[in-house]
Amino acid sequence: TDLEVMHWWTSGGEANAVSKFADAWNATGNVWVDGAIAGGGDTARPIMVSRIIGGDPPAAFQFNHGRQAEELVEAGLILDITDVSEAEGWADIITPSSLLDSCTYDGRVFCVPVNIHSWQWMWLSNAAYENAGLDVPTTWTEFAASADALREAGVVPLAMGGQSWQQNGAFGVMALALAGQEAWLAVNQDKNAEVVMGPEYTRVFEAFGAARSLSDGLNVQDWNQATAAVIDDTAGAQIMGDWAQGEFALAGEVAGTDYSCLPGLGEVALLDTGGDAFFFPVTGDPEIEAAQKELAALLLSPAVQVSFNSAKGSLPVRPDVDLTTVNECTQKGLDLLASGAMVPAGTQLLAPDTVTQLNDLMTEFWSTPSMTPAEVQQQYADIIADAE
Amino acid sequence: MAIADTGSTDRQLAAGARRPNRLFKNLNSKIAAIPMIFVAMVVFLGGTCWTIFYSFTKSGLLPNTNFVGLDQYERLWSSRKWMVSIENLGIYGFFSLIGTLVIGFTLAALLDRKIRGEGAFRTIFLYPFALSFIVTGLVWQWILNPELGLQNVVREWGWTSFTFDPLNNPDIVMFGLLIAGLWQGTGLIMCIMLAGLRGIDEDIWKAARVDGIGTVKTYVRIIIPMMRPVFVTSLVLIGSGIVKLYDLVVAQTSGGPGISSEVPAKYVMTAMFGGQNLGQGFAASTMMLLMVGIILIPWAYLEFGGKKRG
Amino acid sequence: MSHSVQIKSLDLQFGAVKVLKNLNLDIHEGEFLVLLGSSGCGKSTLLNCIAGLLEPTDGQIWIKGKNVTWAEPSERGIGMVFQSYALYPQMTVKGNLSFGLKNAKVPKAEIDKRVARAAEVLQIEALLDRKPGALSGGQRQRVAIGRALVRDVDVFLFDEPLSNLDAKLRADLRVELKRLHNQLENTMIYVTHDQVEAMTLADRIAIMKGGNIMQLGTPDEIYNRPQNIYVADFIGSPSMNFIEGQYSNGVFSKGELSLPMTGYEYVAPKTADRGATIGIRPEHVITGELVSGAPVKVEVDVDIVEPMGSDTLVWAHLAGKPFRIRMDGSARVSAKERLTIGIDPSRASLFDTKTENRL
Amino acid sequence: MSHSVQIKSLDLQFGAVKVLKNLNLDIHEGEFLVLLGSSGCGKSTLLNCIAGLLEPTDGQIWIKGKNVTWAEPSERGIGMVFQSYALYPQMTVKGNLSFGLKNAKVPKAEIDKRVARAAEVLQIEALLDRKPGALSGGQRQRVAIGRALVRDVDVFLFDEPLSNLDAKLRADLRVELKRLHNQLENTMIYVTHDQVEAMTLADRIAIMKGGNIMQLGTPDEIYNRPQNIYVADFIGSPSMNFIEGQYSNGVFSKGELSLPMTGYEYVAPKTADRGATIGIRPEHVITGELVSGAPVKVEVDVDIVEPMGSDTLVWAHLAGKPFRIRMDGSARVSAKERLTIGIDPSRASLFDTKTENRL
Amino acid sequence: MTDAMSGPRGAKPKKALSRNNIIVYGTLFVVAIYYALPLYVMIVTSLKGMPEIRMGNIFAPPMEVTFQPWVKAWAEACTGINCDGLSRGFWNSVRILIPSVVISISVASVTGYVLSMWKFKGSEVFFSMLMIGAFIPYQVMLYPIVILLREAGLYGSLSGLVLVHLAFGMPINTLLFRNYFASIPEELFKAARVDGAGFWAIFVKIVMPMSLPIFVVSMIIQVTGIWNDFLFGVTYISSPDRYPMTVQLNNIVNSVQGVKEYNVNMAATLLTGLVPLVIYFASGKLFVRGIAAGAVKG
Ligand SMILES: Nc1ncnc2c1ncn2[C@@H]1O[C@H](COP(=O)(O)OP(=O)(O)OP(=O)(O)O)[C@@H](O)[C@H]1O
Ligand SMILES: Nc1ncnc2c1ncn2[C@@H]1O[C@H](COP(=O)(O)OP(=O)(O)OP(=O)(O)O)[C@@H](O)[C@H]1O
Ligand SMILES: [Mg+2]
Ligand SMILES: [Mg+2]
Repeated sequence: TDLEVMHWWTSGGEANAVSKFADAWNATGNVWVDGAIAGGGDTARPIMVSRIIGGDPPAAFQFNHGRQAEELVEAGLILDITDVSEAEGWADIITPSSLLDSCTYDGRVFCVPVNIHSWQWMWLSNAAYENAGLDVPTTWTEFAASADALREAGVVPLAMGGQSWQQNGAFGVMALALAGQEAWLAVNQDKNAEVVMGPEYTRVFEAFGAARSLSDGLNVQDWNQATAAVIDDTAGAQIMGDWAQGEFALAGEVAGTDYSCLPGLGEVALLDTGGDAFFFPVTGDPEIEAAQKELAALLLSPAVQVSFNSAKGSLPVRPDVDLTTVNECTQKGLDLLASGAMVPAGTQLLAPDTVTQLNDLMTEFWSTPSMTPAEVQQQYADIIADAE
Repeated sequence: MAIADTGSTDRQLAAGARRPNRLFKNLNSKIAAIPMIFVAMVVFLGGTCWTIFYSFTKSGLLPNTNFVGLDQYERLWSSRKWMVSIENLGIYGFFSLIGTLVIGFTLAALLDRKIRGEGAFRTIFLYPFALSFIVTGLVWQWILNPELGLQNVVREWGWTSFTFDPLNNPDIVMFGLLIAGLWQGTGLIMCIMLAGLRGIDEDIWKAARVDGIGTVKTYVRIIIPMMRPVFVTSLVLIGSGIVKLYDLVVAQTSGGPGISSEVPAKYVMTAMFGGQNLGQGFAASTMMLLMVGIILIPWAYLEFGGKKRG
Repeated sequence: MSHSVQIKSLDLQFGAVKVLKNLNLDIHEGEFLVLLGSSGCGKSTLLNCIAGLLEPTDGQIWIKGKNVTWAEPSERGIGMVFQSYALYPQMTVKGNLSFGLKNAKVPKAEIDKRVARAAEVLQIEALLDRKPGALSGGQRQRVAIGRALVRDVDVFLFDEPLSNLDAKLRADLRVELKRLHNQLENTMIYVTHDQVEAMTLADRIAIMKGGNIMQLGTPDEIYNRPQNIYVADFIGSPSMNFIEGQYSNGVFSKGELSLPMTGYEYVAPKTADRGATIGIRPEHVITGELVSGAPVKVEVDVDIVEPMGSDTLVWAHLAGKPFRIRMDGSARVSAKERLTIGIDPSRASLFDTKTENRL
Repeated sequence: MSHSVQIKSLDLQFGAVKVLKNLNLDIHEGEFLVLLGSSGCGKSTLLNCIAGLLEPTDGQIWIKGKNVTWAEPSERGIGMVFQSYALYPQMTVKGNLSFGLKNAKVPKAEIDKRVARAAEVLQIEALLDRKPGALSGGQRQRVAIGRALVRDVDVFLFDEPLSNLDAKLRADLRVELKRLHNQLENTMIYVTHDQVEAMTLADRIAIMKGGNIMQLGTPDEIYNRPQNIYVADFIGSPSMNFIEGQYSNGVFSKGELSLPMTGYEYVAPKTADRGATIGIRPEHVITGELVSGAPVKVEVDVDIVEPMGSDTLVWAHLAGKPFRIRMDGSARVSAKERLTIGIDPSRASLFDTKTENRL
Repeated sequence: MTDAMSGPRGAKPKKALSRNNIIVYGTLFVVAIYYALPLYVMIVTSLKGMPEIRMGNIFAPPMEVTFQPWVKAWAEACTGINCDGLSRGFWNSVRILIPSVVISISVASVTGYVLSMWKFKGSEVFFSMLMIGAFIPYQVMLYPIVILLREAGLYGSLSGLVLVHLAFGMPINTLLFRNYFASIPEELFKAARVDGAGFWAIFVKIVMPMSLPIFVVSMIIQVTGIWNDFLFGVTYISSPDRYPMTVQLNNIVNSVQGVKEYNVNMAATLLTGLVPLVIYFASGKLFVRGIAAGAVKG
């Protein structure tokens, strides 16, 4: 059966990863019709939603799981795949279980989490530090201390893309790393605005304010252009999720020798476990429905999980697969997962509306040198107070 | 004398004695107007009402009827981004309106001076209109890129302190957009102005020369006031373009740096599809419509209402 | 004589403006009727009503004995020629002529025959394949007439068909139209505001003013026996001289001027004394050698002399009012001179000053 | 009489087209000169050259004794009135009048004085605050004249200032222009293709054809003694009757027709025998009771009779050619009739058929 | 007379480059450079290899001309896992363009015809609403139209898309047609009615043949708008193998795969813009004429 799958994975590493799904699906005698829309979720989402409410949905589509699809599920537009989940025993194999939880609404399963992505990484260029005669930092504190020296060597210490989600994402990483798990959960999970104003977060905002000046001199928009700056050693480091590794891999760089990675900024070794999930709209066509369920199962099959996640640079959602060829960084991630050092991802905790507001706030702060950390802290607190 | 041999037979004159039903009078034209009526009533009016209606709800990813009164508007007007968007639209709108009119008119006036190669110049000025905003934004983003574009080239020529980097400077980023926007839009206005100039009685020019009035002064004091209808058409075109400003921003700056080049249409899009908060997007759209209305209604009153009395 | 077009108490309003007011008009079979009036008096409106291009507010229109008030223009048996000719620019002359017939689904052979015949009548055979853009004004006008001709209509309607042309061509085409009417013998209704056209072409003239007909009569009647001051003033160029005064006992008087109206034909057999206005046409003023034989002699002061080649127009004063006199082109008069003129009361017109109607 | 405007061997080409060809013209101080000619003969072009709006290809233009060939229009001391008036629509009448002065930095008090004076002369005081859109055609024309008037110029140039108006208004404004000229005594150069205007207004008329002046003379000379067939044909409405024939020994003959030219003033004292064309104006044909006294009597066949109110135009045949006769409006003639007319050779014009020049 | 003819005569001698001319042509040339520059940059960049681009000067002509970027843009550039460049979208765009342009022009012209020659009570009211609609941002209408189309059962089909283009092209096109038709003499219309032509016959046989310029203008505006449209095409056409060329362009331009391949982006951009550009360059004078009649009057 032909199944059309919509997603916004169009960068080099991402596209490579999608093709693993496609190949696997095609190998079952079905046809993967690729509906890629470039430009990120904001471009692709209205198109997907239009098609769903327009009554002509794709067979499957990518969303960040968590709360983005809540309403579609409530409106009965998404196929219930609890039967597949039960048949395949997802409840047992999916780790961490919070991933399946975010696909579960009122006890029914509506989506397939396909990978684990964690924001909590900093990527550093070994060559940039070597050329400047410095040691590669192992914590954020070290990194901040060495920044001036790096700057003198003509290297931009911190690479940061111009899009708001990158800046807000980086802030989230710093918050978890510098304020600690407890404060972070109080803010993101319990929406406790007082904590935002508290001393732990004050430190985070100050550090973020300091980081702002570290990125002067590099004007790029896209995250992978920022990554490219780290790859070609014109920038020292980037705070970016593990998907950045796909770019390093594509450029032929080797973890540990060409670049280093610091989960949790080397401060608090915790990973948030966000990720991508596929949803299957209700079509009313039994044949398609069967195929949708078949695809759902396929996406989680061990072989597909391995090939997909190695290409994407993300972690598989099942621990029972053998990633033979993992590099140093991936191994660090796997170890952390195995040790249970995890928190849910921000997208699972905050409504998209709140995320958008935070994105706007953080990007404004990032590009407005006159805005002080104290101001942004107050506004951050306001948004958290309003969040639901 | 008869031109026809076969007498003009009976011409169904009986029908002529009865007054036909009002409703069926002009029936064809009423049928032909159905698309217009449909678009006006259902799409534009209906869509607008729909949008306004749902702006009072707490619609998220999907429209729902969970009414929250004016909450969405309160939130809207307390949002920094919205204020920045409005301000940006104001700046862009003002300069784009003035710029387009001035450049369009100046070019038209220059072309109207019986110059050689008018066709070539006209084509050059007009072609950008054929390109989409995506393309326009991309090209100008690139030309204004400090590492690759204009700034870099000028520095290579030896002026090493030359700085022209509007897209990364929040203070002047709107002007970076303006450069591209004007590039794309002035050609059409120039064409309209040119047509308007061609329509002006040549005797007016002669009269002005006999009166000893200089060329520039003749344009400013006599010709421009005479081209009122042309300016009205241009204003409608430019104005509707300004309100809809979106693609160019997305392609050229994505609203950055920071939120310094956000515009209302983009706010709407982000709220609706990024934030999955349709209600907020609808509230923002309603405000946009309201602003258009505030500008448009007095104008329409002057244009159409005034005429009937005059 | 049978009726061709009958207009019965026709009313027409545009919004609140009444343009035609209870208008009645009977046009005879084969008659050449000219509607004459100043701009905006409703001539075109009336013509458009007859053609069916405007719908009357009230009243009826009958053509050839049938009530066509609500009929389509093409069903009324009328043809219309417009001021700008309104030829279809993208069609050849032939296309223009045959368009109406094609619409009426006349067979092809018949169309060709009729077009050929009309082209012959109008002498435009050689032009059939040209487009209107390549025709001169006169040729265009003939094509426009041809368009009505092929359709074999009962009534021709003309809306100022000559006013776009220059003086010379206008004179030529006027003659040609007259010839055509003699030949076709159709009813023709012709709108103009040029009195020369009206006088030369018409069997009868209807003078319109503000949506009403002021006088309907032959050119001779209109010129020599205008029914009211409006018509008297409107017809004739230079226009009639009017002097307001007093009528009593067969004598018109104003100040020193006293004119016994001997030979004047009164409309009512006996006319009572009243305020009256006398009208004298500049060309009816007797000058030169003939003055000696004139019934009444008067002296006037000459103000300006306008030599016009064939004639000389003299602006003078009589009874304190400007007074125009048309003299022969060879007459030698100069400004400031005192001139003796003769007046023939039988060629003058006398009006009641209040009602403005002819006495 | 001193020269006001002198044109010396003026040439003007548009691209390859010669529009004015070695044109010479002397205009006297205070003269009212009319340039008359058919459309496209170069009248406007010549006027624009004088105004400085077109640059001649060769030759000179002198105004008031100064060579202004290269001067700017505003420096020539000329004022111009255009066919479309070219009033500035967004300014009031006052603004229109004062705009040129303001531009020349004339002091405010002086401007007001001049505007007031011009408004008085033209009787437009009440209109000063209106915009041109709210004026009638005649009022607009006065404002256009006023624009030249305030600038206190030596020479007024008019380019068909009346041709957009209707007949009645045209007649009134003609008189007014004449009055204005008498009052101001400026030089006026006036372009028209309407001969009635030319005849009534001009001190002298220059008849143009194809960029040349065909005849320059007073209206009387132009009308009565046209220098060539072109002028003879051009002037007069209905136009002159021409009969081509033979001249020998003081007698013009064509077929049976034989006209001894007694009383005719030859241009050259003695005129040799040659092919000749005789021209007789329709209004110079003697009819009615006066025929008996005519020098030559001829019989013609009447074709069509056009009654025009004041006159009657009769279309007849003479020597096989159409022959127009203008008769009195009261004359009673009917088609197909045979009519005896008289011809006065002293009022006819005789031309050499080959050179087309007057004999 | 000889001495009288001394002094200035004939045409004023003109300096070949008078001050005025320098200003006029100077301004025009400078402005023309501003307008032409982006096109120039697009073309030269699309002919360069990536190494040369990285070296810097975007205005320098290519040292080594390569058509590889064009080939890649047309046939090889990847979006997701499809690596067939723009070629896939081209014919889709054509397939979307033709019916949309034809139908929206037909409808707009007929509407303009009604508004100028067959006015009826209320027609102007609808027209005013249409004109106000011109100011509504498209984004606002996205969902209401989805719902409308769904209710009409047209969602995802070509006819649905045509309807959307029809609606959004209607205000400006109707305005142009209405103004143009208003300049056709009323007498022509009357003559045709006397000749027995009805509503449609007058339109097809009299009005249309006289209105070539405005049809050209409208066509250009519609072709440009519809060809360049991304949002509607991708939102209301529901199958990826029917996505228009602009979607592919967006994908190529926005799919950053490592370093931005500017040359491929430029080639893709040029390829996408080719259709409207060609139409523009070809129509030249007619466009101005049509604009003259359609925009200035009224
Ligand atoms: N469509 C209309 N709406 C309103 N008033 C109109 C309309 N058409 C004509 N009128 C008015 O009706 C009156 C008569 O107009 P009409 O065209 O019949 O005059 P006319 O005698 O033909 O004048 P003209 O000699 O200038 O052609 C005029 O006052 C005019 O303003
Ligand atoms: N700018 C121009 N370029 C080329 N030829 C021109 C130009 N202006 C006028 N002509 C030609 O010069 C000739 C004279 O034109 P001009 O306008 O002087 O005629 P006119 O006597 O004023 O005619 P009208 O009575 O129609 O105004 C015409 O044949 C015209 O075609
Ligand atoms: Mg009329
Ligand atoms: Mg002229």
